[in-house]
Amino acid sequence: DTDVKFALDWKFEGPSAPYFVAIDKGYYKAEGLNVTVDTGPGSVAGIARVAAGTYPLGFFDINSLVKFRDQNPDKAVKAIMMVYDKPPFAIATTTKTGIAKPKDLEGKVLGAPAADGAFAQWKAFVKENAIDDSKVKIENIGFPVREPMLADGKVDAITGFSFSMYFNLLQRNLKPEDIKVMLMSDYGLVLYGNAIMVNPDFAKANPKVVEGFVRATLKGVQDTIKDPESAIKSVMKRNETADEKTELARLKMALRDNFVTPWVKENGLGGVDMTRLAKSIDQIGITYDFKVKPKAEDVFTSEFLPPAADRKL
Amino acid sequence: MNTHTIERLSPWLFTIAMFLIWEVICRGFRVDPFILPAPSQIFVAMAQYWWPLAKNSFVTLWTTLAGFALAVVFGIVLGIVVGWSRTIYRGLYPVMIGFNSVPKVAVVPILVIWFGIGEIPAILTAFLISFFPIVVNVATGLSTIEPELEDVLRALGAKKLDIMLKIGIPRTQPYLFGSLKVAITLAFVGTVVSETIAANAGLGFLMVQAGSNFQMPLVFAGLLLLAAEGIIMYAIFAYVESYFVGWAFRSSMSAGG
Amino acid sequence: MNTHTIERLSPWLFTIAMFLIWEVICRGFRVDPFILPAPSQIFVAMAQYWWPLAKNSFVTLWTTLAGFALAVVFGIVLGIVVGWSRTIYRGLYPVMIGFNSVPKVAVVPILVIWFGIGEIPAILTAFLISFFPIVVNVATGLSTIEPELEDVLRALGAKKLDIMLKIGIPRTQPYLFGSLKVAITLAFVGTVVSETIAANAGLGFLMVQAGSNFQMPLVFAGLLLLAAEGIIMYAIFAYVESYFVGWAFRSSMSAGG
Amino acid sequence: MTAFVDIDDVTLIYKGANGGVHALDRFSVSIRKGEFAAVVGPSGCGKSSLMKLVTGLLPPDFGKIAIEGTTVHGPVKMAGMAFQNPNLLPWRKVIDNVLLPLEIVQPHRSRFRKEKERYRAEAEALLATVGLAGFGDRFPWELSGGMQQRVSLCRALIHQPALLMLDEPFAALDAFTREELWCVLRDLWQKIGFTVILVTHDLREATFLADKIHMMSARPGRLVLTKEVPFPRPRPIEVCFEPAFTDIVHELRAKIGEVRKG
Amino acid sequence: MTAFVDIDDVTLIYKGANGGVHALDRFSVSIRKGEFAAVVGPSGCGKSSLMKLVTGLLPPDFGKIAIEGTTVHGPVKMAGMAFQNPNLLPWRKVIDNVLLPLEIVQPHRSRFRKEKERYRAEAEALLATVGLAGFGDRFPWELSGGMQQRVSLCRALIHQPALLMLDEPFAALDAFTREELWCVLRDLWQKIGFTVILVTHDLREATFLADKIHMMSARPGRLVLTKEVPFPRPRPIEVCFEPAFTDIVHELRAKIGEVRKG
Ligand SMILES: Nc1ncnc2c1ncn2[C@@H]1O[C@H](COP(=O)(O)OP(=O)(O)OP(=O)(O)O)[C@@H](O)[C@H]1O
Ligand SMILES: Nc1ncnc2c1ncn2[C@@H]1O[C@H](COP(=O)(O)OP(=O)(O)OP(=O)(O)O)[C@@H](O)[C@H]1O
Ligand SMILES: [Mg+2]
Ligand SMILES: [Mg+2]
Repeated sequence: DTDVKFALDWKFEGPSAPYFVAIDKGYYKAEGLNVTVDTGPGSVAGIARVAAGTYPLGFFDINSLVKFRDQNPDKAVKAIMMVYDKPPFAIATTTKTGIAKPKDLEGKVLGAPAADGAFAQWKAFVKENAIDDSKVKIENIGFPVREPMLADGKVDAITGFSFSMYFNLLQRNLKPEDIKVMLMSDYGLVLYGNAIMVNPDFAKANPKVVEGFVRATLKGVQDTIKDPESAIKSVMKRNETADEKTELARLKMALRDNFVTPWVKENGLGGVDMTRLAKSIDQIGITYDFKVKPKAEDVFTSEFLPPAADRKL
Repeated sequence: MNTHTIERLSPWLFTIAMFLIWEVICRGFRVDPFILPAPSQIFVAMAQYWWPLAKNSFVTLWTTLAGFALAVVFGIVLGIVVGWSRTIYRGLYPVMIGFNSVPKVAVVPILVIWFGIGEIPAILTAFLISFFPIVVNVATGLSTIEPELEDVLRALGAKKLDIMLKIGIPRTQPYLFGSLKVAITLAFVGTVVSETIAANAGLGFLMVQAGSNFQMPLVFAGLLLLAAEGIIMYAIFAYVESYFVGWAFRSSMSAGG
Repeated sequence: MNTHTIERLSPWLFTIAMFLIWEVICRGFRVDPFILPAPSQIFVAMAQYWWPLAKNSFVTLWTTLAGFALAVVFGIVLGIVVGWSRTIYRGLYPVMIGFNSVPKVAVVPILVIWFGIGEIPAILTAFLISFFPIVVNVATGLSTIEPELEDVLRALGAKKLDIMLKIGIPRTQPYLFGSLKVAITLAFVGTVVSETIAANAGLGFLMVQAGSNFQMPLVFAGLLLLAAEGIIMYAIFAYVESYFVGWAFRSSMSAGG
Repeated sequence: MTAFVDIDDVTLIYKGANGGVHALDRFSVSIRKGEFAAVVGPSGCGKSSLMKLVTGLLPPDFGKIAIEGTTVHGPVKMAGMAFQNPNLLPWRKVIDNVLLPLEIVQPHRSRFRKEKERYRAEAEALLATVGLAGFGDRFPWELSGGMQQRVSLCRALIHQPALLMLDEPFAALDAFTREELWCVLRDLWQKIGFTVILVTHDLREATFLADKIHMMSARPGRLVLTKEVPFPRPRPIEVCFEPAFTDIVHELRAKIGEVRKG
Repeated sequence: MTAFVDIDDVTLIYKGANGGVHALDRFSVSIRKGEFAAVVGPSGCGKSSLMKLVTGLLPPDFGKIAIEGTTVHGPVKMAGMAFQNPNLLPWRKVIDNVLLPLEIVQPHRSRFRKEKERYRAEAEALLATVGLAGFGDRFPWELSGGMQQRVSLCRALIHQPALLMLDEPFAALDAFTREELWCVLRDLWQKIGFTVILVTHDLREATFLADKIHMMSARPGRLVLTKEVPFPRPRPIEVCFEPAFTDIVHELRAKIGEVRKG
């Protein structure tokens, strides 16, 4: 068997179920792969690790990849399979702040970790929703204090991943009906979310391995979508301290919002619409000054995807 | 209860008092358990997750000790080198200060690229973060040797290295042990920092995972275990120290002996 | 070129040598710039972003100094208290070791909740992270007072505090300065850690922002500035130290003077 | 008249990892106010220990010590002590070492800041009387052994203590400097009238300066002899050449010789 | 016969923040191999400095020092030195302090590990000759001043150096212990035949032990007199009571008195 190290962007949580399902059900094995999955410290550091070859394959935010490619045009890391057709980037708030739509953020305080992937899209969000961002006070608050500060009313809204913030807020004894999560994708953002990425040298040297990995992962995703309840068991085996109910709910939320979008239902898993991807790169340009703007083909290739028929739900 | 008993019990009394105050503050001021859980909640989490905690504590402990051992050896050698030559002292010190002013989080990614994730970056981070206090105290000890004592050896035709080993190091031992106490705490910090970024085990790993699920009592359980490991190491040093440097704690005011 | 000139130039020579080696490694091994940018790239970034770098450096500098000043005062006082009573020594030391084994990242959220984001948590983090080495060296100095010297004061009917101030502190000065060098580097680390979590300014804030845009040369420019600030503080101490503790560096081997 | 210093049946045993050392054994001596007492005895017999007991730096294991009728518990405040080693503080200049007692002892302590200049002048003058004029601004380690010992003597004298304890204060000095300082000490004592306990190995020194000489046996130190010195005061240095003086010295010498063997 | 130690026109000036101290001025003395030389002079005249010059611990500002014909640059290896202060290492037991030279000086150094037991026995025996039997396992600070000085003497002797430098080695001892050690030293010297330079304030000590006595003036130290001591060897301690002995002592004494004033 070929050993393959696969890096996640974050810890072992509900949405990481597909890979563990693929392991536990022997899908990787069937492709002749011996896959090990590692946690990660976020997309930024993770992409660097894939680019440096520490990991041949990883699961990271494609928007970060766009920036990485812009800063390092000679490092041809590419996404090969889209997983989050819609990104989990969101703005969370509580009902008592009275914020119901993006425009309501004016005059309020927004708490955002400087390194947050969702906050990175803030300016695009502002533009799409015609918010006067001079009226929004932004505070850099780190991840550990983000939800507590919202719950304490020290900030009125926070940016982050929908399925992190929502459950963290629940944990803080907020009731589901008190929490409002606005997915940025629902408010004009055309961005994609996390995708599987590959180190270019590895891909060139082992195209079969990469193809096999994608195939098996797709089966894992399909199984997870079909049966989240049993899929979550594979996560729980690997995270002894997690709470199964929470993780299952988190997974279901991710499946609903990020995995299984209308576009995916129609076109199948794993692929992208290259025009939308190109548009999303333009949208990143709102928040970020490109040196040499990468093209859609620079960040995504479908060459390792199985035929569309195999990718249907 | 005589003074001696009070002295023997005082670490326990202080610790218990601290936990009590902590509990009272948490309850009295209704501190949000997501900010600072009360000790009682932490102990519950500890009981509930004792196995993952134990397993990961052990990983953190041994990686820290490995890094710390490196730091001790390297710190003493570098201290001697720095104490050896004024040119090296003056040249190397600023560089070391600069390096140490930089948070080691910035160094971990580099280590990860070179050594992969896991124990090695943790060991190296623990080492990199903890050698400096040792160097400083050894070098200070060497450069403040009383010339009177130095002359005793020089008059015998002793080489500089002899003087360092026979006088410099022994007389600075109390401070060397002091620096070890500082260094071991830093080593733990280094390991944990590295584990939060790049590991699949260890208390740092466990705490980020728990933190990302907002299981704050579990995070604090990890912190307490970390503290406990630091204290155990300290107890070991204190024992070794009392054996080696009793001569220095002759003062009636001595708190060390 | 005589020894004295070499000595005077050695900090510069070492620094330049370090940068050269770094540059050569980066080029020779084709180290990816997103892992470890070469100094030349860093200097380009520094020139390009000099204004935000300068602005944020200043914020970091003053918050660090504020935290450090607190740490010095508190560290010396606590060192005296710990040196004062064996009971306190034995009781407090383990608690302090435990506290210091815990990464301060874990404490910042608590500070943020209580004090809001901005400079105060940064100052407090710098303080919390840096007082311990000072306590250790002051306490060690006090408990290793030679009884012969102590007797000189006791025979005059001096109070314990007199003995501490007239003998304990002066004779431990070289080590006190040593601990300040360790403490200032930790204070910088503390400030930056706090800034990455909760601040709208400072080098820590700037570096996270740059990091999330993959601008590694800018991140490293921040790190270099941090190092530079540490070195400037060290230079100030070294100057003050040579004034205060010349008496201790009498040895022919002394590298301190 | 009651005793100023009353050492009553004192026993001192040092505890050590390698067995105790019996330093003093049922030692009793009493010293009048204003008396000049000398203590002589073989090396290691417990003279320095006795000094520490009297100033309260050490507690006796048995017996008790009283000064002016009050039992000594812990360091007494009226004493000035010159230790066997100079024990100068290396981070202080010579003059600051001499001034140290004034920074501690009342009433000087509270005046010290204000009257620093006057005190400095006093200290300089005192240094000059022991032949160290102009050395005030040096550090102790820039001085020779004998010079350090003289600084230490100045430090014991500067605050004009009621009880002066001198532990071999002239051991590192040549014969002439020594005799000069005998006279300095004699004159000071005559003028101010403090009580002195002087430990010495120099029997001529003891005989010239003291009113009474107490001789100790080898360890454990016991009192074996108290010799009253009959010469009238003030004593000129020439008294040393009188036959009666030499007789006393020889008598003491013979006695020590006996004691050491026994 | 050529000189073993040749001190040739040596000047030493200590630099200091508060002006230099002119310690030695054009000092010349030469000492034969196997000679027992004594150096006397007033306190602070530069005797200890001279010792440091000879052992190479200090470089002279002018003039030169040669041992066995080779000019001294830096510490010499054949010397054993007892400093004016005992300078014992407080972290080492007495016996380990005495053994220190054997851990440094060849050929003992390379043998030390293997023959530790033998060396220890030797050290214990040496301690016993100075009256410190049974004190080997104590720490230096558990000893009295005179006892420490004796340990320091043992440390200077243990490796049987060709050149023995003694800086007031008996200053802290009582008359009897002192005389006993005179004899110990005399016998050792007679047996082994090393060269000795002894600094002392005790003129009787110098006269009893030395072949030649060199007298120095007050600072800056100059050579003012070299006195040959005529008594034949071996000298019994009774020589001290001969009139000729007393005459020499008195002559030296008178000379010092002159020199000090001048
Ligand atoms: N701190 C100590 N711990 C243990 N034993 C000690 C201590 N100080 C002194 N002694 C022992 O007590 C005895 C008496 O010591 P002390 O210093 O009083 O002698 P001394 O009469 O002053 O001798 P010297 O004339 O040599 O100075 C010695 O045998 C010594 O070993
Ligand atoms: N390290 C030093 N720095 C500056 N001056 C010094 C130093 N050591 C000695 N001196 C000065 O040199 C002179 C001679 O000192 P030295 O110690 O040689 O005298 P000595 O003859 O041994 O006196 P004593 O009999 O008092 O020991 C003294 O005046 C002293 O002040
Ligand atoms: Mg004594
Ligand atoms: Mg001398």
